[in-house]
Amino acid sequence: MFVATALGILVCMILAMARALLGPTVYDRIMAVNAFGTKTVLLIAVLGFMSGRPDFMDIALVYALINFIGTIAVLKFIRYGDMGWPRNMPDEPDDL
Amino acid sequence: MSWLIDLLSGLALLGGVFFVGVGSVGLLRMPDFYTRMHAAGITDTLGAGLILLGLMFQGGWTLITAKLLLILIFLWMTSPTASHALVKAALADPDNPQPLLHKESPPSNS
Amino acid sequence: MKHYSVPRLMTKLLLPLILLFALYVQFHGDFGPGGGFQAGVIFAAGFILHALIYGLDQTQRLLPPWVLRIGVSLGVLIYASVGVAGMLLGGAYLDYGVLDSHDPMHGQHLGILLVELGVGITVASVMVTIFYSFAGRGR
Amino acid sequence: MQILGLYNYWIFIVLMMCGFYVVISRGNLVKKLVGLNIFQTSVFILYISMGKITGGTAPILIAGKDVVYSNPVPHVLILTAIVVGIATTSLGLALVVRIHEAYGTIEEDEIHAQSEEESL
Amino acid sequence: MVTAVAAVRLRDLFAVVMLFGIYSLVSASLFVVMDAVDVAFTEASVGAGVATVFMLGTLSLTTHREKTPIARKPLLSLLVVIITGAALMYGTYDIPHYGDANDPIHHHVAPHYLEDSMEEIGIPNVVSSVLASYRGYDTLGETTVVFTAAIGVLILIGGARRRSKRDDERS
Repeated sequence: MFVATALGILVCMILAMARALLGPTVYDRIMAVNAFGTKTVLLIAVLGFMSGRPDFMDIALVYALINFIGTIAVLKFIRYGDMGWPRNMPDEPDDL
Repeated sequence: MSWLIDLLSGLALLGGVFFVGVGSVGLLRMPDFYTRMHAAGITDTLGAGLILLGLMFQGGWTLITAKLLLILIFLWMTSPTASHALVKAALADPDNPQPLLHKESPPSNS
Repeated sequence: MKHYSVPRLMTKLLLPLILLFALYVQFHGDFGPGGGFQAGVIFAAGFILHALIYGLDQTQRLLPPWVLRIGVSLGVLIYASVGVAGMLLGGAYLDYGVLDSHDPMHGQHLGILLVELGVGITVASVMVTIFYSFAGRGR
Repeated sequence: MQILGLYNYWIFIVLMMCGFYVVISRGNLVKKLVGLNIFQTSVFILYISMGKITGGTAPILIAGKDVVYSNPVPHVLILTAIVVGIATTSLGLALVVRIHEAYGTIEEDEIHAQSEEESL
Repeated sequence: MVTAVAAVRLRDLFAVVMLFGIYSLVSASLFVVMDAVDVAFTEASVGAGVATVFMLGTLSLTTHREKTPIARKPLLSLLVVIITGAALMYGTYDIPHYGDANDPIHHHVAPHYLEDSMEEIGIPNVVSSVLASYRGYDTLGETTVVFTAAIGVLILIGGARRRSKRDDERS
């Protein structure tokens, strides 16, 4: 059962990777990377159960958090081209 | 009792894989960015939820289930936020093609 | 500022959880996967998230660069001084068994805890320092 | 069977060659660093795959059970190597930033051209 | 694995960095499969998050298009790479098989660590005990390397320009 689930998720990961490679715009790629990260979280959780040592959920937890940080960093970079926003400018366009 | 738990978790895992698969196919096949975003949402909510639910059935009332619940909460908190930020960034970008809705329907009705 | 509210709120909710989780990884490293290196990176990632959402100035107000410079050296200092303490108590350098005169196993526990703490402090401070350098350079 | 048992080394070699190719053939400094990272990760995979024992489990001891554990020593080496790797990579990135400030480009050829012009 | 091959082909450095994130995720799941939980943990937290952020920081300070479209001497490089790969592959025929429990590396110090860790150190995670206790010098050295890297980054790009800008504003 776990094996079937893991295989299914693997196939889906390949699909998401194809989108990340093809993606015409940058946003497509970001979205694919994000979806890929979510699937990796699921895969790690299933793998933990598959190997009979399910106390390794910490890794999946870390993935879920770090993936979010990575996505936000990429978006921020695209939007402002700079990591240090907001600078001390009052009229910065501030809708992300 | 054991077979019931196995059955439930098997069903949940199957459903989860189905939804993840639908989301992935949608991610690959949908015509433009915004519709793809819609497909990716399925993976994040229903797919992840069902798979983690199936694993929770197997975990029983232990620390593992608590951690799975935490993963689920984190996923449900972070992925809509990321999607929100992503769509806002995409909409604000003039180089990016705008959604089809704006081109086809007159802007008067909304 | 008001259009930016969803990521802001989420960061506000997530940041304590990330830092708490980093501490859990740090001190639970004896029993499960984890330890100083991982915890340091996760801790730093929390602050990087804060800096990304709220801006570098806010984060530097929260965690000034001089704290980091102390932290970078403090971690290595803790590590090395644990070794020196073992030497003073009559063992070899970095021999934790002598830290507790009654039970060598407790000494080992204490030594590993302190050493991991030193590693964690150093790694977290180094990562945030590097991030500050890259982010502060652009202005 | 004799040959199939070695597939993990082949994966590692293919990855390593990808990284190597990027490092020697591309002129862009950031890309060179990415290639170096791929190279590095391939070495990580080599070490970890050497430490794996078939049927083994992660080296976190379970009290009272008799199971085979994988070899912990490569794990320790790689664990520290990853963190050191990111630290040194960021040092390299900092150098790239300085080079960009000094020369205004991060392409190797243009940097060579500029320094030749200066030396003439 | 495919990601790496693809990552080297793309010209937009930005996409390269993101693909590198995916590559890191894949290799981390590979580490989980190979029982290296701690390593997977580190790779997950470092590779996907912090490395991406640092690379993006560099890109934001420089430029994110690669200018030379193709390799300068692709054939020569490819030849060198293929020869090296073939030599390495020839070398693998003497290496023990994947997952073989009779490898020499499993019989040197590892059994000692695995069997005596519980009595000598008293913590169940062998990776932690080897890291901090048996190989303490090693880890001290690694920590010092990280420390030195931070000092190097600070010297290279730490805040110097900001101070001069502030001076400009003052004057």
